[in-house]
Amino acid sequence: MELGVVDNLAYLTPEFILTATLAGVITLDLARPKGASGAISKLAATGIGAALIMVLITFFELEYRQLTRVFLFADSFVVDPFSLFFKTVAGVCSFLVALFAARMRRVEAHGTGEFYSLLLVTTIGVFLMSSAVDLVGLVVAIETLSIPSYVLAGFYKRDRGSSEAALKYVLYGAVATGTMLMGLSFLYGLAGDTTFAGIARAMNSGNVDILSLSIILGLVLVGVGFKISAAPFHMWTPDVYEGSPTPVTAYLATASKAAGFAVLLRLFYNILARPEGSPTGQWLPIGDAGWTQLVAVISVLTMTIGNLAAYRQTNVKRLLAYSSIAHAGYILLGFVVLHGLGIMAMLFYIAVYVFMNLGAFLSIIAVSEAGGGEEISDFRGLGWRSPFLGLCLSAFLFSLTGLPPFAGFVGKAYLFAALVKNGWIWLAVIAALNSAVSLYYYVRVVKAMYLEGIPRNENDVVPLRIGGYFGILLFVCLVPTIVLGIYWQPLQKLAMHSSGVNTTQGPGLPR
Amino acid sequence: MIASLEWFLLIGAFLFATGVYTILTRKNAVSVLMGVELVLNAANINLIAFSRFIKPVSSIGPQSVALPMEPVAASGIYGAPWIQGQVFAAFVIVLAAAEAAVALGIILGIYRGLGDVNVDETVRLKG
Amino acid sequence: MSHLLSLMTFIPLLGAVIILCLPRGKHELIKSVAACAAGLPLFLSYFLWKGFDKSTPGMQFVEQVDWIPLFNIQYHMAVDGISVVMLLLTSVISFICIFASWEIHKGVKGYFALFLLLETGMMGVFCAMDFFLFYVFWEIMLLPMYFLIGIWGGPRKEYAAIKFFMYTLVGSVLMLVVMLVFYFNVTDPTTGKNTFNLLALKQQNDHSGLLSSMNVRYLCFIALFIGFAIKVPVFPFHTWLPDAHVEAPTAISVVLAGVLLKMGTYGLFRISFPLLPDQAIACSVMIGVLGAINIVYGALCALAQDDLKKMVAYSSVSHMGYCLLGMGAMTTAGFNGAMMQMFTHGTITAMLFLCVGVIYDRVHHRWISRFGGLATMVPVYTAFVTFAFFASLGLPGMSGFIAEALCFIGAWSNGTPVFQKITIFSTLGILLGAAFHLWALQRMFLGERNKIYTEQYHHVTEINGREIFCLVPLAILVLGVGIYPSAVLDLMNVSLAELQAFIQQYNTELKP
Amino acid sequence: MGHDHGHGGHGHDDHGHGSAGSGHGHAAHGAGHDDHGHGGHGGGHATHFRPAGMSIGLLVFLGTLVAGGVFFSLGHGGHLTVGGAAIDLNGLFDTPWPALTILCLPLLAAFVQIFFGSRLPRRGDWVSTAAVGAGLALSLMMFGRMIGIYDWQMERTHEIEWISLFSRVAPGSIDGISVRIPMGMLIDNLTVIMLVVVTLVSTLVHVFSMGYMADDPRYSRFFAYLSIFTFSMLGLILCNNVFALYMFWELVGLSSYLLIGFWFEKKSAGDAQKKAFLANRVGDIGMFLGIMTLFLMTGEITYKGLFQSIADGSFGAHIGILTAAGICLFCGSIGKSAQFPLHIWLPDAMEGPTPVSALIHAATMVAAGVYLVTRMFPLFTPTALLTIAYFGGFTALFAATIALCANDIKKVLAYSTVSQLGYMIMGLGAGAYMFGFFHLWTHAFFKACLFLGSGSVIHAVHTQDMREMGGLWKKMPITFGAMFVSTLAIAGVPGTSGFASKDGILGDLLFAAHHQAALWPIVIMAFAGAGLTAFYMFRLVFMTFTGKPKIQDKFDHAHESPWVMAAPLIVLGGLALTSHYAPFADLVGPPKSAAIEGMKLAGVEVHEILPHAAADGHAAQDGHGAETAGSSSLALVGSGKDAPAGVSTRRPYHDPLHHDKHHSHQTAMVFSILVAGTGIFLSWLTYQRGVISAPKIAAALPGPYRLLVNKYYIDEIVHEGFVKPCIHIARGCARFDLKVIDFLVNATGKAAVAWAWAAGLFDQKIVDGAVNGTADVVQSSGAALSRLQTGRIRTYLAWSLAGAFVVVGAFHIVNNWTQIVTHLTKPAQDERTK
Repeated sequence: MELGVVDNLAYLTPEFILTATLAGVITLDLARPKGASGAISKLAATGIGAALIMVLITFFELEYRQLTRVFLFADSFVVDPFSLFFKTVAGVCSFLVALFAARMRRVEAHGTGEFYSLLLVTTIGVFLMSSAVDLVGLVVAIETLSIPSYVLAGFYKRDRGSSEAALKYVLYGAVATGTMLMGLSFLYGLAGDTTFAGIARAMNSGNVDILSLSIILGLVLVGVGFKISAAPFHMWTPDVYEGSPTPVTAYLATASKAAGFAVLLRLFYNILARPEGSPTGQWLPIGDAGWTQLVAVISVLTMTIGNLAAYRQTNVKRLLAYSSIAHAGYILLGFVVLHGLGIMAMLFYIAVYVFMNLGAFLSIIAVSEAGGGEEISDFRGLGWRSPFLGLCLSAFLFSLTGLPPFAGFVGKAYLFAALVKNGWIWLAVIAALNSAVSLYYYVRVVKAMYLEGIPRNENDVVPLRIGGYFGILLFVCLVPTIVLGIYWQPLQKLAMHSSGVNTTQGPGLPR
Repeated sequence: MIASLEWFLLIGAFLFATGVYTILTRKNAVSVLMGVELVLNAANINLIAFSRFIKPVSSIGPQSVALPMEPVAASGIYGAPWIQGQVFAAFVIVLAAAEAAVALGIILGIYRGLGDVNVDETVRLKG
Repeated sequence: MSHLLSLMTFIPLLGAVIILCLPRGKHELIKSVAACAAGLPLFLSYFLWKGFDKSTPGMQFVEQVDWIPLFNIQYHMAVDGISVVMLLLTSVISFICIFASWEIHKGVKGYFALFLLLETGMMGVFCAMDFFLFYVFWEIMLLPMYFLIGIWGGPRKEYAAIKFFMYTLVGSVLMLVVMLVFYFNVTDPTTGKNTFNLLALKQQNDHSGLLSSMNVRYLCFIALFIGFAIKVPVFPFHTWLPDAHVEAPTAISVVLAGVLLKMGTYGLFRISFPLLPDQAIACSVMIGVLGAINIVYGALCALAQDDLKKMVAYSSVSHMGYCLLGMGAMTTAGFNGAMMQMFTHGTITAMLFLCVGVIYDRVHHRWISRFGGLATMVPVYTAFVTFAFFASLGLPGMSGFIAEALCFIGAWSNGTPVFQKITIFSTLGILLGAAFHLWALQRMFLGERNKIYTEQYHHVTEINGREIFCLVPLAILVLGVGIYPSAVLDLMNVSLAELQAFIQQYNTELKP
Repeated sequence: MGHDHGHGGHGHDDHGHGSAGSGHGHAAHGAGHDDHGHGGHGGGHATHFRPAGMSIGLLVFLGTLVAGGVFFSLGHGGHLTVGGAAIDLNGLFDTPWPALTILCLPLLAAFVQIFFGSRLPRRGDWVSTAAVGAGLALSLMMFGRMIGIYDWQMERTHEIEWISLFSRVAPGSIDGISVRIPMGMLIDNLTVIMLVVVTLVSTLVHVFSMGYMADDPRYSRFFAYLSIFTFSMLGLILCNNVFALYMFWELVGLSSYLLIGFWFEKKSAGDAQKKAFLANRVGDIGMFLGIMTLFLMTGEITYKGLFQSIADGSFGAHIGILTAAGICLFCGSIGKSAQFPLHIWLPDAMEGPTPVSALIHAATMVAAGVYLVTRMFPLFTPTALLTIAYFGGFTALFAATIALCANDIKKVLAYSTVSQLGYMIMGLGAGAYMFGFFHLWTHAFFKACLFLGSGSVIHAVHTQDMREMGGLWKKMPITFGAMFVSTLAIAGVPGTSGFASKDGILGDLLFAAHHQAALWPIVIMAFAGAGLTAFYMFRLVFMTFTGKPKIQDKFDHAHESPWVMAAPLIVLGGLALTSHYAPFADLVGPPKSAAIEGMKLAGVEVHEILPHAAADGHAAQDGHGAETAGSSSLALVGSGKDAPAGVSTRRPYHDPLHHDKHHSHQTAMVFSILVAGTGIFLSWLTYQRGVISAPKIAAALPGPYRLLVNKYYIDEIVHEGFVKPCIHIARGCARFDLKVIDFLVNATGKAAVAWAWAAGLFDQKIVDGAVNGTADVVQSSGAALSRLQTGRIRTYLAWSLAGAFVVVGAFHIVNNWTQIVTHLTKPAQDERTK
């Protein structure tokens, strides 16, 4: 095997750009400790933007060269549409979060440089996670994401909530990672290889011992479940989401979660399943092991717990935390079906989820920057005081509920479609009912905004000005939330194109 | 008696169990962190043990791993399969250190704020 | 290809967008724009009516373009006899409601924008011939409805709004699942692809895949039925209705009762029956029984109400029962009766709610027992209420009678003993319907003035021109259709006959 | 065309005619009586006419008769010459327009009155009156034409498509018609006679109301309602199918409702109108079911089609269904004609203005039930007819007993109406088809007269209680005269119209009873009822008009009513004496029982021999049998249409059983004169001479007396037994709806949640806390979840590690499930294989 085909390194340009930006940010921060925050945030955002553009260019590059995928570092990383899709998603998240944070006074007060350098590292971590196809690379990538996010969670150093969130996050994360490592060690022992391709070869070659597999599955799920906050590994989520700085929460709920799903898909669809024929068709579990039922149960638990617990919440961030738990449950639905359509639906949903969820968090940021709070009661009459914000937040929340004509509906429809296609009707019904009852708590926010605190007179309204900057950002989130609910063909095409998760099977292996 | 794989695995399992026990029973955040280290080291022991006894064969199962190794073609960046485990372990050690450093930093922050690092006291965020 | 249906559907949406761009304070301008945006579809509906070919059950005014080819979702709008009636009704009711809302002062801009959005949704539901498109329109209605009840409603508006929203959403997500089941298990014979095209879904004689199982088909029917039953609303799912009606502002009650309730029965006609004819036959008794329960139970509940609006709301429950009775009968007369009832109830109940709104606007309460002797004070208003009440209790010469009679004839001519029992039981509704209307009429308008609540009489003024303007077209419709019902029946008759014949193919116990 | 001419003639002189008050429809022809109109009343109502003796009354009556005669003879002649052009008056029947004009003029008048009434001069009373007067003129012309044609099978149908629903045998097939409901008119002798009854009484009541209602603030509204009623009633008579019949049936109910509650400020009026409508609805439900059954079995909705189809055996051997359908239809009559047990509304309906009582609740609308039975006669099976006869007979006696003890003058008349309607229905049920209908005709006039007379009395003394009247004959001779004559008629004194018709019924009844023993109880009831009628009617006359005034003050202020009120009384009183000269026997003829035809066709044995059943066989052998025999099977719907227009083919009906019946009629005459005489005599003894003391009898029989005074407690029974429980059930339902259904539906969600959390996590508080609403339930489970979310990181970790453990175990079980199941079920499988 050749090490370091320099040619192929070009496919890692986005990561390089991020690294370079990271260096730049640190330098800038060190050079001008005070007053450089504007420049730092601009630099970071530009860097992430450039990386995003490079990701897209890479997409076209692959397409142009008619390559299915490119392996790097001797099979331990891969650049393929699947990873590029997640990189795009993560890039968008980081970019938007970077822009959110740029105007936040509290972030500035706690050190812009630190924030952005940590953000950049996590982004690199996410990028690597989506590309990793080797256990070692995977663990390194996960930690690259995790460790800075622990710090980010506690970024408001004097803030007790933030510190507590960080402590919980780090302890939970450490235990989860440790447990997962334990599982991965068994996997290595079972398969005798750390590359996914190798493991898959071993898995496909004969009888799989169910006990070993179940231990591995159990342990690995702790780690991955922690990342995507699936029940019963979700419990850190509300606390950490509530305590962390809002941009960080937004980031954790979107990019970090997306990365978790990338890993889940990559790991399970490579080593525990193989496509029956075409990867866009039916998949089979290795050794006919019924792990899908298990994941189905987890998925039901996750969405139900998320939805039920959200009912009582009074803090919008915490409410959205539970909502993000529920959404992890929904996304897992696509994972259960072992079908190309399911993968497509997951990717599709993750893409739209990012926009609507970021939009929701951004609305919270906008409100608190304009002097509001994070409790639902602080949102009373907001729709009248700031019509645009109210409109946007309502749209995001209804999209999260899954109502047409918003993108969230289409995403859910595809997830359900994947279920129905493969005969998981009961699961589809449960999920559908879950999404219906989830309306109740989303609507509580909307209710507070519009149905409460209605001004007697139109002149009595005390306007809440969120400013043009946040307005534009909100609009940026709003556009895809609505447009993708009306015409989503391109995104579906992209998701289908990117659903080639398996790197060990199928046509078009590069070497 | 030649130490077979099972022994190493048992030690690993024991370490893991100890770690978990520590994590679940200790109130002190630092102690919990130490439990985590135990867990990580249990994984390390497994990795090293597997890399010693591994035999990549077509059929995998408990009976096959105890057989003497046969060299096979290296398939990853970290070299031959028996090397991979060790490399993995090395990475884990490094990551554990980094993690511990960050965790300790955070715990320190908490200590500064609360004057205590009792994990049962950090319950402001709940419900 | 004519774009009439698209125009009718999206002109209100355009109006809503224009209103959103107008400055907040210009109330008159906003209202005028709204009136135009609702009036244009009404104007266009004339051409729809004129251009509609009554002699064929086929689809007309078809617009069919690919929307999401990857999932074979189409923008497919068309009308047949079943939908054209509903479409006409919608355009009339919506237009009237704009004027019924003229006195809204709070958040005028939002109100009218949402209302027009609602109209788009309603129109779309009746035009859509693609299941997915249908579903989208179906759900689009919910959002504006929630806000319209929730912001402009009565004291318990928040509760009512969310109850409406939740109930309907639970019903519709079940429909979503069934829709997907159909998509994946039926292929369009012409293209060989999976399809959402309702016409193609209908054409399957033997189902494949999951749908080949009787149980799955049964469950699908039940799920669809629950979805539609909540909207109708059918007996145990009806509890959202009194709350929503009571709390909603007048115009919204009118739309809710006049158009939205019909979507449930329309859905049964458009989706449940054609797609699952064998299950429709199998469940026909269930539908009939539920219809009978609706009729009698709704009327009994109405009898006990002291809140006029709640009484009218329960009368809707009762009246929609006639639809179910007619549908369950699976006869042409029953189908025609059910559709007729949908149309006439739309007009009559609109009148009723408008009348309730008139008195509520003046005295700000609706307790029947607190009134008395209004007839001497406000004779014209009394005349309108009496007219509406008699129309509602099914007086011959008004459209309600024709509908009820056809439903009964349809149910009776089903011929099975069980349906005869159901019908006999349902006829109680005729009596109870008369009872609660007349009793309310007596308590409110006749007799002497209330001795305790004398203060209110200072506020009682005669019905004004705008209100009369809203009521008169409806009254003319009620009377006109009552005298010449074929004007409506002929529109839908052939389509319903075709549908009935289609369903009866699957009747294994067909009488020789 | 002839009717145009007649109508036009009225149009010009509307005003004069309306206020003249000297009868109906004569004004245009200037018979010399309209001087009262313009001279006396053109300016207003204040001027009262002073009574000038019976001679003037006679003059009025004769004048009216002449005026009516003009129209009558116009029609009778067969053609009319206008400006040299001869107009064939067969067009009266051969085209729909005359009948449509009669029907629509009142409707038009109603619209005019509702929208412009109060703005018109004289508040528009002339609009309504002219409309119905024109109708009367046309009706009389038709009546004349009918006599001119003199064919008992005369019949014309005009119909248009109204509703026709297609159905298809298979998708895409050719449309067939499944439900066809035409709208049309059937004009035969029955119709024409009813037209005359309705328009005549209606016109007179309109005129009467001009005086009676003069001071009412809602004067124009009253006339509008009257017009609506007239329209509905005419529609009921003219229509040619049961569906339309039902529609107009309900519409007359509406007008009755509106008019009973005309003085709605009174609570009792409001109660009464509601009661009337609802009681009628009860009957209507039965009627509707009957219609539907007939429609289902025959697929026909027109009278003709129905009878034809039944005669052709569409019911086959299902005679029980036909009987049931007939009885169901009769339910409509029970409601509308106030038969026991739905009679309760009619006495209460007296809350309405008295002209209304006369028009609607005595002469016309309540007779609609009788008309229904007459019209539908061919489809009643013998069993159904027997049932009908029993209902009628019982009601006749039952209502008469209540009338004995009533003191309210209008209530007495109301119960008398119920009783008389019972007679008619009993007669029809017993097969006295012609006489039953004949009694409708005679009764309409004398009962209208009695009511208008009572109105006149009430107008004079301002009370309805007979105990406060007395000796009024001196003050109001015209009223007294008219009422007395009518009382003679109703009591069945020979020579009066009432005698003719009632005796006819009794005679036929007696004849039928000879053939069918089950009718004997009815015979007894009928004769007992006749005696009671004579008694209580004379009681009314004696208490009101003779003897000493009970309250002097009221007596002193009493006065004869103005001419507009008196004239109708005179006309009706005259008719009470003369109306039986109409050639009913020749023109109404017998019905042919389609039911029995059908039964014979189906081979069902007909046990009961009823007169009409015997008659139908003879009908064909009658002199004109040639035509009938040629047509398919039904005499009623037979060949009348075939007769060439304009050619007078006189075909009177000759009852083939005439001689057989003769004996029965003679017996009946003797008996009826006897019982009537006894009744009158006892009444005279009691109320005039005071020989018998009514209070003493009452005291001697406290139980029966209380029973009668309280009208057998039927109202109470209905209220306690039906109305109250219904309201209780309704309240129960409403509460149920509010509490239980809402909760149950929501509890489904709750159950799901409870189930999910049953394993150790279920919190008792969920049960306690969840009272109402999914929201609450879900919130409670949310609370349970929140309690799990302790904030303690160690708990979280424990959960997650436990989760991992469960995953391992579950995975293991899931994947070995097949093995486990096989293991567990192995014995069973082994057994099966064995």
